[in-house]
Amino acid sequence: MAILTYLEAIRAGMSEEMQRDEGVFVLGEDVGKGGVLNATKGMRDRFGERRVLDTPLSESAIVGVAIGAAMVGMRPIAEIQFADFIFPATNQIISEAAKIRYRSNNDWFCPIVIRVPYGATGGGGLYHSQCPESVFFGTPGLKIVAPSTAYDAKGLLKASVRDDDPVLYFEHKKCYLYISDDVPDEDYTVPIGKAAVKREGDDITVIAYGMAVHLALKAAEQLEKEGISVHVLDLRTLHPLDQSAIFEATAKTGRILIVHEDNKTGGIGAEIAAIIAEHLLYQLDAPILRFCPPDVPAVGMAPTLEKFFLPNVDTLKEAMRRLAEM
Amino acid sequence: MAILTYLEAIRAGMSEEMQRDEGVFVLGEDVGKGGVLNATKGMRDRFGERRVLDTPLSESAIVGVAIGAAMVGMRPIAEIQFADFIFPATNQIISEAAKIRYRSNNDWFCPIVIRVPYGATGGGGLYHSQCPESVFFGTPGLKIVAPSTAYDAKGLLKASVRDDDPVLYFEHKKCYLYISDDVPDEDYTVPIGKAAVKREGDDITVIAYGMAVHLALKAAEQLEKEGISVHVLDLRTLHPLDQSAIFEATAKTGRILIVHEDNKTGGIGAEIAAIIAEHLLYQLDAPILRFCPPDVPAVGMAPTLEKFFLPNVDTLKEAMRRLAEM
Amino acid sequence: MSTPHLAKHQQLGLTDAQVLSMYTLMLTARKFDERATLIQRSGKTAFHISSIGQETAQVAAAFALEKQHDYFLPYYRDYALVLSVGMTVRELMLATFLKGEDINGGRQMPGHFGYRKHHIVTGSSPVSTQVPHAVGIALAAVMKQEDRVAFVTFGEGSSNQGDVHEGFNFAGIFKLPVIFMCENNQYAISIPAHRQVAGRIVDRAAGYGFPGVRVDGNDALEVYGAVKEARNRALRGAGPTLIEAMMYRIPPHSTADDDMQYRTRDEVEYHKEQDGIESFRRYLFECGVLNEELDRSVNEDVMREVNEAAKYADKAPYPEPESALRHVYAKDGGA
Amino acid sequence: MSTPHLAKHQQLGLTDAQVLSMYTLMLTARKFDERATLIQRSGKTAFHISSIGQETAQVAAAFALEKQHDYFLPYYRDYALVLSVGMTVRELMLATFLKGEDINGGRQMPGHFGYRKHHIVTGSSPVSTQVPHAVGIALAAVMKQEDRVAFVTFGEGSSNQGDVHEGFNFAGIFKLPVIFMCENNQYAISIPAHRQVAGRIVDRAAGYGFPGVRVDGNDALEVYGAVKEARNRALRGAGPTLIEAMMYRIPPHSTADDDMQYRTRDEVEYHKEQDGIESFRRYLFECGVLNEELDRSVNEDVMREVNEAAKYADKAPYPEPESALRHVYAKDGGA
Ligand SMILES: Cc1ncc(C[n+]2csc(CCOP(=O)(O)OP(=O)(O)O)c2C)c(N)n1
Ligand SMILES: Cc1ncc(C[n+]2csc(CCOP(=O)(O)OP(=O)(O)O)c2C)c(N)n1
Ligand SMILES: [Mg+2]
Ligand SMILES: [Mg+2]
Repeated sequence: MAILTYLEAIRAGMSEEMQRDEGVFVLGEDVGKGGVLNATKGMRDRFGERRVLDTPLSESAIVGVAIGAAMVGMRPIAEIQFADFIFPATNQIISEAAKIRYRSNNDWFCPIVIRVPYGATGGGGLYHSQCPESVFFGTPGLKIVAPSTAYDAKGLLKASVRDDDPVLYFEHKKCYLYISDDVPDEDYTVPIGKAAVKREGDDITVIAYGMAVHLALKAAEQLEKEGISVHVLDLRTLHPLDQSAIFEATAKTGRILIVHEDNKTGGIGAEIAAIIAEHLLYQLDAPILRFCPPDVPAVGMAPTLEKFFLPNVDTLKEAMRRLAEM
Repeated sequence: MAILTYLEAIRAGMSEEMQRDEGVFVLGEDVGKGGVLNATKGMRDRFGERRVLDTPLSESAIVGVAIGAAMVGMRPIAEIQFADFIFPATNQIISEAAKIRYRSNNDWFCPIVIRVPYGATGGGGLYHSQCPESVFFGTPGLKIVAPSTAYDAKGLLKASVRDDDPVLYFEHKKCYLYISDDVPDEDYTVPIGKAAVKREGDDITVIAYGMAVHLALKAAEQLEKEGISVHVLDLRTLHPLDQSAIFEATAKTGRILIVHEDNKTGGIGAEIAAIIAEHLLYQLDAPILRFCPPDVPAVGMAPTLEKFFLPNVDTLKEAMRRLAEM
Repeated sequence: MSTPHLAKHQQLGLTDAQVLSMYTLMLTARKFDERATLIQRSGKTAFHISSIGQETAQVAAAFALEKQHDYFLPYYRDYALVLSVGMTVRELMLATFLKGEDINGGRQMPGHFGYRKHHIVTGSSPVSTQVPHAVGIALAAVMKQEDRVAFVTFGEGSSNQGDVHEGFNFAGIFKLPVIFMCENNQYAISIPAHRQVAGRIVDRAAGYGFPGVRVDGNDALEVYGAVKEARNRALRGAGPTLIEAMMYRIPPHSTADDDMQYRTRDEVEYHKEQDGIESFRRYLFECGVLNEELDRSVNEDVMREVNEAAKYADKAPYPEPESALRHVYAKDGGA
Repeated sequence: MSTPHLAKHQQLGLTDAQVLSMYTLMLTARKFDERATLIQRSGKTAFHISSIGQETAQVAAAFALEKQHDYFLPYYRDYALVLSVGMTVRELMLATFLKGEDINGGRQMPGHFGYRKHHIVTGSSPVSTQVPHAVGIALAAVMKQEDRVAFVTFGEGSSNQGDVHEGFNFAGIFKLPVIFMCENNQYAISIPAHRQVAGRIVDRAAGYGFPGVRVDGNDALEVYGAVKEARNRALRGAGPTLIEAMMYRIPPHSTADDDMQYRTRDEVEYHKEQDGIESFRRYLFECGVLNEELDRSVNEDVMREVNEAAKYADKAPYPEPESALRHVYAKDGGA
């Protein structure tokens, strides 16, 4: 057991999987030198330039080539340099990866992992901060994970590599160095499709993923002093959603606040609210609230704009208080 | 006033706008001969091959070129041959069209219309039947419309062309010939952002768009004989949603069923359920239900598969009855 | 040094039995295709997309490759290709009729191939997505140090998708064992090639540092030679080749298309006369591989196979409705 | 017929005043860039992406085009280009400091240009999306029968995006008045061009039926001549031109990059010596347009402008927080 940063945990997950299975390899722009965000640092020295493959600047080809390799037995991990640049690969992800097993009636399948560094870190602006998970969320055939801790980052990375279907692995860039926790040296996986209760509480339930989980935990800690007891559920997997964990967490308090950094309309929070309103309406003691950035195209670069856009502990606490008092 | 098919209404809308404004032109694959679905039939003869422009087989270029032209004063209407083939253009739509006004601080803007023929017509299979609207729904900066009648088809087409922002115009292929109604000869528009009550009722409210509106109306008619009175709201615009119309329709009955042909998880129904659960929870007399195809990648081609996948009047009636009795 | 005693196909390393088999497969594809068109007209099926005019090049290419060893990434007109690498007419008919026994479970449009056993990689409708897949398969072959190539086809209209360019560049950089074959049938639905393709497709290869070869797609032996050479190049690590096979789409784009809206009957008739199957037949007669009697029996065999396949597929049951829920993910049991 | 009495720039139709102005703009861009780098190091700004080594070609290209008439679709290193077509150093500094008065309201990363008044079309980070836009602008010019060209730039790494290929083909078919200029600075972040680009970019033009020209991007007059010719071609309806301007990215990719991870100091030093500004300066001395005194005063003017701009922008206020809600759609007032 060691304390690793979230970023180290991702790297450890990739490295251990490459060690375990010859078929696993990493490809993407600048991954050889370690990637622009250091996720693959040192890996080329260890595994060689074939298995830590610098590709041309072509996201559609990165994903398309990964799909081809995966269909004949490899286990590619494709890195998209920033989540904002995943869109040129949309056709390969939605028309191809997601549908290969289904359309071929289980004759072919496509075990790729696409690593997608997302979210605002400060000073990233419109095109280095986006949260595009909702674009892919409504696509059956894909799995989507979004760890918030180093432990989950490694465990979900390994689970994603071993999964026989395409997984979008959303790693929040702000977590990279900001989040550290205990990560076992031994092999373990975190199952895809399972949420985790991060804090037990009785008054209100916060459902979140990625960086928002840490905001929620901090806010919860502070609100405890005000006598508000907060239950926090970390989704960990976005698709398929862990419905039973969501329902349990809902039933616990009857007051739900969903928090994410993606803009509100059409975000994953909408689906969570919808399944609660469908299945647990009578257990609700208050409207289902969502706390998310406003519906603008993306976060502005100037510090004032960014601060206004992003959720923070204070604004989140306010929303939580409001819900507790409803 | 004349009775037009939905398809004729779209064509009339385009033709009248081209007549009115020299800057309006149509571009896309095979649009010259009339398009593979006949939407632009006869228009090349009338407006010339420059303004009914056959493009190479490149969706990203079709949208990207339209964006360029729009930024310097043209009003392009780009046709995507089938909605299933919009994904290569995702980057141009989400990274560019949606963000041009915002990122330039209102210095530039992008008045394009992208026509997207979507939905199952029978025998289209996985890649000629999709409903990809949810992929674009969570993108501020875009507008999305989805008419269900010939009247709205023409009025919304004209409103889209005149709108100063990018509009995705989702036209349901099944409506093309199946739906006909009164369409004025005079110039009129249907405002973007306004839903329409299609039927007044007291027991349950159905919220739908596109073909699902017609299923709902038929089902409502039949249920009336069983003593169930159904209120039907046609969204017409998907983004921005007409919140006040949704809330009124909700308040009317307190029992909500959302119907769409896109698969359930992550669909537009989720957002509708979420805003109701946020703003009108206490007016609900029953859980918010969604009636949509199962979460599989797309509809299968064999008739048995298609029938199983698609909502129909009978299965919809069942869902409506269930809700009425809840 | 020329070997005057050998027929042209023998000089290329093809046996008499092989060229006869090539001829048989071309005919099989043609007859299947004609039948599928008739079946659609009769109302029994919703849709057919035809390969008539393209069989020669497809069969020739397949024979230059290794079945169940190389990987094949066909596009939707490649009936003759998939027949040549292992699919049966019955299987094609099951797909045409969308029956449950179809390898794709009746899910896909006809012409959307996929058959792992035969290394036929599953395809979709959005054009050209298969091109990067082929590059990825070639990359995997290099990584696993296997002596295989990936062979991928696409239409000339489809060559304009970004994925083709990205695939070319990727393959060019790593000198991957992939063969790109453009079946230039001169139309993309209603758009003639000159309004669809700026420049010549074959010339695009040079921009990626690998050879481009234009061949007469109606000349089986020319196509065979070009693909064979491309395969050799690929296997010796010299990288990809682009082959542009010139041909003509004889039928309308699909059964949903009326081609008289954008071309003339004369133009079509002219190209019908260039039919590659007919000229291959003449060649086989000339070099004594085929004669009237053998030809008749080949034709009869093919017709019998097509008849039986159509009858079988017609009678076969549709997929179970609930099967629509299966195989979204690895573990069975629905979405 | 040669005109031996005219200096090279005069033969090309450039006056002495114009080349002096070109030199001034190159220097301005260079000094702006050096200052912005220092400002970032001082911690006052988060990020800078530099154009050092690319100014010569950018200024030269701009001078071959018509300000506020032609359309400009720069990529993120085109400071010298946007200065040459009308932006001021103060405006660039306001963008660097992300201040409210910035034309983009402090929303965009530095280097993401856009200025309708100057026909500088708004750009984004995802590379190469501007290429089809340029084609669309050229199409609009043809439709409106206006004598304009669209001029678009992109890096050699970015040339591998599908959008570039789709844009080339589209422009090639309709012979549109667009000039594609690849600023080949030999790196895409850490990847050298030979591992990024199969073949040569300039050779790709032939595949789309239009000319490709490779020029020395450090030779202002060569670039000017090529762009001028491309513009003439475009305006007489002969279609697009691809210009590949060879240069070298002197600084790291951005202030977030450590280039010593993937190249050597020697390599960088070698290329510093090829600096196009320096050789243009020598040329101007040789033909008598510039002398030590004039050069000193030009340098002083430039430094003064940069100093004042930096001071002004540093003091200017950030955008109002709530302005984040504005301009999602046409009507004001938030999302
Ligand atoms: C991305 C995409 N856009 C549009 C279509 C619709 N479509 C199907 S076939 C076709 C023409 C293809 O032409 P070509 O590549 O020349 O192949 P051919 O049909 O001539 O064999 C088009 C536009 C599609 N399948 N995929
Ligand atoms: C679609 C997309 N993918 C990745 C990136 C990240 N990125 C920014 S610049 C760059 C390299 C660009 O290289 P090149 O085109 O040669 O331009 P240069 O920076 O050398 O001027 C990359 C990969 C991006 N901006 N857009
Ligand atoms: Mg074709
Ligand atoms: Mg570069």
